[in-house]
Amino acid sequence: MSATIPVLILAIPLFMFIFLGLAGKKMSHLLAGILGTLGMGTVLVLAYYTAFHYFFSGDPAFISEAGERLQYIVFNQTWLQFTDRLVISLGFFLDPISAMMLVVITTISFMVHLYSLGYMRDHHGVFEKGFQRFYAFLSLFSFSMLGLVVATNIFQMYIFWELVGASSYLLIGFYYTKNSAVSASKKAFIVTRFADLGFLIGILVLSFYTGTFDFTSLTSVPVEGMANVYHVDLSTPNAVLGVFQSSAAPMFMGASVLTWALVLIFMGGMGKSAMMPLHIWLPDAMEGPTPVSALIHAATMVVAGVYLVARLFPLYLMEETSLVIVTVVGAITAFYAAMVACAQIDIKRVLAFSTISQIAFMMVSLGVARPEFHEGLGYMASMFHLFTHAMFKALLFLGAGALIHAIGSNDYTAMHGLRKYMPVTHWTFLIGCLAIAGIIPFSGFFSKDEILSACGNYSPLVYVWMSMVAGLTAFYMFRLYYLIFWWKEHKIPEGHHAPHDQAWTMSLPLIILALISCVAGFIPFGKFVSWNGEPYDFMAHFDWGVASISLLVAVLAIILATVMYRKENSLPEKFKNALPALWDWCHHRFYWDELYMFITHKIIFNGICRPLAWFDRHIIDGTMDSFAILTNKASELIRPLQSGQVQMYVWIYIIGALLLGGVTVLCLI
Amino acid sequence: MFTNILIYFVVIPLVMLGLLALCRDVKQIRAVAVVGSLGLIGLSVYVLLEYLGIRAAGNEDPMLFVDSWSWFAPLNIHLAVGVDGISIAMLLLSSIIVFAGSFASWTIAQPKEFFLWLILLSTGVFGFFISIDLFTMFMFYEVALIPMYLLIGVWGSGNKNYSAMKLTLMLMGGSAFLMLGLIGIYYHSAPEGAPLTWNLLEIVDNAAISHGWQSFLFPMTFVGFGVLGAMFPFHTWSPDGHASAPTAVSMLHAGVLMKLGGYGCFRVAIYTMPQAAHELSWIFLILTGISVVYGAFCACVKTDLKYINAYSSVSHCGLVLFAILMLNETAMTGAIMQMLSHGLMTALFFALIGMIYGRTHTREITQMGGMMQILPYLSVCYVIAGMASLGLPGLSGFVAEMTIFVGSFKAGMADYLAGDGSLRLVFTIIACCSIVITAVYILRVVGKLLFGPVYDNHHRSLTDATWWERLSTATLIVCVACIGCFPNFFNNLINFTFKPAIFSVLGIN
Amino acid sequence: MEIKAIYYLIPSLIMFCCGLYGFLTRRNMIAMLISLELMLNAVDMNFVIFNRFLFPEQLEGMMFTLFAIAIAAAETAVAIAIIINVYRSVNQVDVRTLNQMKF
Amino acid sequence: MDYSQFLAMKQEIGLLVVFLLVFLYDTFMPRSTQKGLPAFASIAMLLLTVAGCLGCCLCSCSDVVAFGGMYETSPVISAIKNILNIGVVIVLIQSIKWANGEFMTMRRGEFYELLLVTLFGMYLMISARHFLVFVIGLESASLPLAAMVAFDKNRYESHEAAVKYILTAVFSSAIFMMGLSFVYALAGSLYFENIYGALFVSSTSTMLVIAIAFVIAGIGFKLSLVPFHLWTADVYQGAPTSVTSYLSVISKGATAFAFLVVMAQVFGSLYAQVWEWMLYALIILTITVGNLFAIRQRNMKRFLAFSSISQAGYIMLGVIAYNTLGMAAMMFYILVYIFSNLGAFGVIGAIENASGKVSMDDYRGLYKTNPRLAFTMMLAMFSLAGIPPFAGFFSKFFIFTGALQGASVAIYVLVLIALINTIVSLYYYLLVVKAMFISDDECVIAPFRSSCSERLGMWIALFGIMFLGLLSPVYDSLIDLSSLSSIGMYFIR
Repeated sequence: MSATIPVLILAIPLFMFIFLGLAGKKMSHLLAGILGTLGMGTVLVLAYYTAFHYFFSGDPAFISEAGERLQYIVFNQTWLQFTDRLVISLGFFLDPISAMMLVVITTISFMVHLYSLGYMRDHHGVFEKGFQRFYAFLSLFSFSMLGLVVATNIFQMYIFWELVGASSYLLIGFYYTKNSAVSASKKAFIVTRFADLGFLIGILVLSFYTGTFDFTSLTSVPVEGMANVYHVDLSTPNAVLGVFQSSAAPMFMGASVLTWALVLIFMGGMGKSAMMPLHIWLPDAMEGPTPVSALIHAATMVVAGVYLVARLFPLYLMEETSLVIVTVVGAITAFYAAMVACAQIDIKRVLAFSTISQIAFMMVSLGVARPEFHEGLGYMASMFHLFTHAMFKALLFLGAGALIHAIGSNDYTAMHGLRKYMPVTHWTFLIGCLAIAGIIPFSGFFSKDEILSACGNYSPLVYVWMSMVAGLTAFYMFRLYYLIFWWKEHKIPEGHHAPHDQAWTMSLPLIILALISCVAGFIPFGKFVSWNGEPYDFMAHFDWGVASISLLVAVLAIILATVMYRKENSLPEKFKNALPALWDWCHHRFYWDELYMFITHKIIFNGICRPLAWFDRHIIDGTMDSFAILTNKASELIRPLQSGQVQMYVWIYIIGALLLGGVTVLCLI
Repeated sequence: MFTNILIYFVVIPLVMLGLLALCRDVKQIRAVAVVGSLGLIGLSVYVLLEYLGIRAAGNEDPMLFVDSWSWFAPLNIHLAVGVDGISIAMLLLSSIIVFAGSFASWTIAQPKEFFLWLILLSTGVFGFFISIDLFTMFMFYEVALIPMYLLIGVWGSGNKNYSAMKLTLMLMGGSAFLMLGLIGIYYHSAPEGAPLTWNLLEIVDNAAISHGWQSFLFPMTFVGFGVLGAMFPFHTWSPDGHASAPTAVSMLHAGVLMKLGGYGCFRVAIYTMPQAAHELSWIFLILTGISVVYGAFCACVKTDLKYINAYSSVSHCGLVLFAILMLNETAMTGAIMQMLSHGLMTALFFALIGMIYGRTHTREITQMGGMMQILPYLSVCYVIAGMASLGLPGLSGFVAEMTIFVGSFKAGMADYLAGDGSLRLVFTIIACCSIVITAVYILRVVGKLLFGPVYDNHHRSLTDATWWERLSTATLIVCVACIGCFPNFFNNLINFTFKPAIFSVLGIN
Repeated sequence: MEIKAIYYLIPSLIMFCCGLYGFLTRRNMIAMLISLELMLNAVDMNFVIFNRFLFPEQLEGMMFTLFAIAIAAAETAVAIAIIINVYRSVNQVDVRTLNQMKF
Repeated sequence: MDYSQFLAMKQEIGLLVVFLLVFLYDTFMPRSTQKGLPAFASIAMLLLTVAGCLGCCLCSCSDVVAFGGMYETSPVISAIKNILNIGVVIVLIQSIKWANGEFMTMRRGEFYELLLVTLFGMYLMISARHFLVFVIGLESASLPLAAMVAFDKNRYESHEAAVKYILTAVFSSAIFMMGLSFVYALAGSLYFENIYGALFVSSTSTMLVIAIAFVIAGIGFKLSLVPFHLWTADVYQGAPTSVTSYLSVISKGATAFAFLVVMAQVFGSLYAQVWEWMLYALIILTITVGNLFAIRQRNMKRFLAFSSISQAGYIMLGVIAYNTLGMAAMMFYILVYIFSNLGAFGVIGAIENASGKVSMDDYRGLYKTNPRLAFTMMLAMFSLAGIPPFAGFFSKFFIFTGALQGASVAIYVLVLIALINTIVSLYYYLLVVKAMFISDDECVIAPFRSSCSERLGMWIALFGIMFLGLLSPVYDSLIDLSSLSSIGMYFIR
């Protein structure tokens, strides 16, 4: 296919960013917003066109006779050439997952653009300060995210990886006069930066051995069987497999360098996808405007980590260890986040932790994916869950945004019983909850079920663990739902008029996303996405046993939530008092932030930086100054020589002359 | 003599000096400064194009526009000029920064004297970059050093006497070692019987410096230039110096002068004494590796904007020397790009700091806050500069650092696999860590200075950038973005032309 | 017994040392000048002795001595003049008081 | 005897003629025209210099030995004499204003006569090939100076300086001649070449070493090498500024060259065994101690005294180099040093004449009141400190290059020490610049217009500072001369 459309997909948001960034101040708020939205709309259309073209055109470039979907590089422009082999190029990479991501990103992004037209103004319709800047940043983010998913090589991915980090920094810190927002943005950037350090080193290791950044060379799909599951196209001088199995690749601390590379790269993913222990930035990131949270911190950027692992999945397959690590990290994170989500007051925090937990689901399912189980069901499942989760989590966030916009507070304590006042929000939010809880027939059910069965294939332990997490998910979501919409009558503070549904710009996205969440489950996802491109009908692997069990768990959890939170009662209190420690730990997110504070401030800042600075000023600089001081001292010392007494002068003269002679004599004889 | 284009890099500043001496009022002075620096930019661009043209024609000489006029015949001292991609890059950088600098000092006190010294300084800089004769190189080097004393002393702020004296003396101390090293090189520049020479190319061709002498002269030269490159134990002049220097001088000094160090280390020390470079590089690797993280850590706790940037300069320039010492093509390319990028962005930083200081009369970040609401233009520029310096893709810093890391990691792994110890590898990893620390201190400053509520209500009355300030900063930002977006152009410019040098350096390992 | 050079050299050496000692210890500038004269004369004696005993065939030493005496005279003259000047201005000739300029 | 050999002494004779003219003018011209004397002397000297330079350039006179081998002249020697002449011309021009001061009316002539006589003595010193001539030159170069130091009667410092100078000078000449007597005893002659022939490495004895030490001490006294330097500061401070400048450049330069000649032509064969190490120690001492003292000085003349001490150390590098490069570099250094130092003294003299201020503290903020003077001073300081593009840089660079030619590691160390000392020297030269340019407080020296003679002197000095280095022919010709000279063949290590 021609490169025009892909180029436009990337170019339009970039242009919008520059244009709105430079000229935004000159134009009216509304105009800027509409321009941004229109731009995103165009991108949406183009992206859909591209994706459908890829999936359905049947173009031999995209799908082989065997019917397996192929990787296709639309264009690839050399950007920076290190050596004749090691090249960073910017390109456009089409394969099932990137096409899928195109759809997801553009959809959510467009929804958010639209939504923000309503959200970013107060009740009197006055636009917020920096409205144009907001849209500029949104465009920047969309550009970076799109660039990330269509990366043709791992370094391009890294480049846009950094860019999304930066734009998320800018958007979290959008309310830059609020100190909390500023520090949150700083935290987000630095934590992810730290993770990216691992990513970078991983890339360096990988590229040193393979001599290439290209995904096509690194991960070309296998033709048949396990024998050559991993083979680099022969254009690469030394095939990756060969390299890593050759003795040239040493073991390092008991693991092969490939494992190290993969783990380090996964570290980058952990940072972006807020896996433990690098998750601490995501809850704080909720300081940003809610649409931003919906776009960046629920739907798109945070799944970049999952996307990265999926992208390099064939490499990960080579190293069992790395996949195990992925699984373990994912499983722990999922449980941890779910626990914490049960004890949060701030509704956005609850959603944030549920996001972490859900992404952990995807990670786990990647970790447990093996070609031998249902052609790598887990891979497909995680992509599927990524897709559905993006939709319903965005829905939930936007709903929360609507609530916050109406109430003016993030805490459910200020809400309670809003169902009568805000029906649209109520229903859409409910749909979102059902979807995430995994109730048939909503989208979440299918994707989560796939994941669970993949876990089941892998090991029963993981299966039980993850089902438990699934139950927790259902519980905390409905806890949230009830506490917002039921619990007790909403009391309107005097002077305020009753909360109501927001403008159509805000409601429309909710409705659309709700619809998608309802139907998305029935997409035969396996037809499009599979770990090796061979389409298959996943209903064939649909395990009704697993499905019913997970459904049962979810329902039970929901019932529990209903009992506890539908009507105002003392059960939660009792619960809390029964296990105060548990509540505290969950409420304080297991004190991770405090730990980090301690490490960064006490140890690094006060323990390293300050002493170093002192050392520099006093020791190093002191030495330099001491030279000067010593010189002065010396001149002070020899001052008496110049006593002004002639006879003294002559003494020194004669002694000098005699010494001169005498010493030489001694040396000679 | 005047048929050679390069000589005009010295002629133009000299003419400017003459005109400045004649100037009567500030308007004329500004006119001379602007026209002259524009002329320099034009000249360097012209040379760049010419150069690319000749290279495209398949010319493989190590240097182009080579020309040499005998000066002190008995010592075989020539006024020898010639450029390759690196020098051209440096020339571009210098001319741009001179341009920006003259706008940044638009309303300086005693403009006549100020610009006289400034232009004299840039004469030295340009002369240094075009000359390939060790003597003339050294002469121009020192010409560039001395005006700093008066520029800081007279127009500086704070503890200026101390800083100016310290800076001058430390740099002169460096050049003392340097002079010894250069004369030593001269006396061993040719095999027995052949005429001795100061000419770099001939020295490299002769490759006559015996092994023992190399291991004595290499440290001399490297330290000599390293002092100006703010190498670890010898960097302390830079924080004080920058802190007290006036804006344009900080720009020129951090932007260009510190590059003289890196350039010299590469062009003289490593270029002429590769063997010693190979054997002794480990010492300096440790030192420079330290200065990379050390500078960054120190920057984390400073509260004076200029100190913060001075230390970050220590860190970044340390990275330059670090990469040069990797003795591998990619890393060296990265080093040169880092010189470019650091030159531009640090100049931008100092320009902005100067402009903010000129308004608030304080550089303490604890005394300021919420500038974004008051000085939006300057603040946005500051954010951009910060992003460039913490290596955001699309801006120059990222390209340079990545090139360096890829190259030095390659060198490190090569050593490691060859069983030559893992020093390079370890220090590469350590250097990589600096990108995180950089992020920390940059964001700390940005958060404290620009964001948050307004700290001091008196600041609310401040006015945003004037047109000349906008021009000065915009120029630099555009250049930073250019390098960041089209790195391969510069990469090829440096890399391709610098193969001969690389071969001669790596020829012996 | 015939007379050896050493018999002359020792007195001249003693003279020189006396001169030196006097020059280093006396406070009166005139006395210092006299000590200087002693030293110079010791030098002259040396020349004469060496010429007479070692190289009797030519008279270089003698000639040098003649000139040296003249020079010594000139030096004394100038010195005296200056000392008188000083005396005019500070009314005394103690060398140790002349230490206004020091360090 | 053959009178034609007087033709060898063209320059000496020329100098005598100038001397006689000045003398006659002083004696027989009416009182009213006496004020013209300084100008007259300067012009006469200028003519002599021009003639000398032309003669040096045009007729390539070869080495001539005259008067039974007591006197020698050669292109190098006439070159150094011309260099001295140039310096003298500048000194004379700069001193015109001072010499026309009212209290000079009685002794205006004497000043010039004495000065010319000392110059004549230096000529002899340089051309001497026999120690008798050398001693005569030495004495006639130093005795009249004592009188000149004592010149302004109504300043006490002048007397004290004169006393210190004359006493130490006579003492050192006594030591020097003592050394000579030993040499005579060992060599049996006072002819340089005879001594050179008579002294061998094998014949190194305690007496000889002591003799050499005494000779070095005697000459080192005039060069003010540490530890024979102690008179310098007081004398420079006490003497009238014109005399100080003359002392600091001319007599130093002449003696330095004479020193090289003597060491090479008399003790050349003992270079490595005996006196290289003596000189090595002396150089380190001289440079370091000179610098250390200079740091603390506030009086400009005293300050320059110490700076000139350390400069002497650098000049000696040209001797220890012991090769033609070093010799040429030394001559070039002397030339440049003359210009730089006279530039500085010109400013000091002008300011002293106008306001009587000589303290560095009075120079604070001079740039605000008298920018041109301050600028001249700064360039002089930079040149002395060896900052390009001023001449001082080149002379320093060349002298180091000369010293390092085929040098042992020891010499490398020596040069490194010297280089590190340049930093210290830079420090105190910058102190002056700082006082004039940077310090903000009000200047006590009111703006004034210096007399045209002073300005002329400063312009000449400035010209030298600016262009001597950049114009390579000067240095090249010096190299040619010294490579041709007969002294070159003594340079055997």
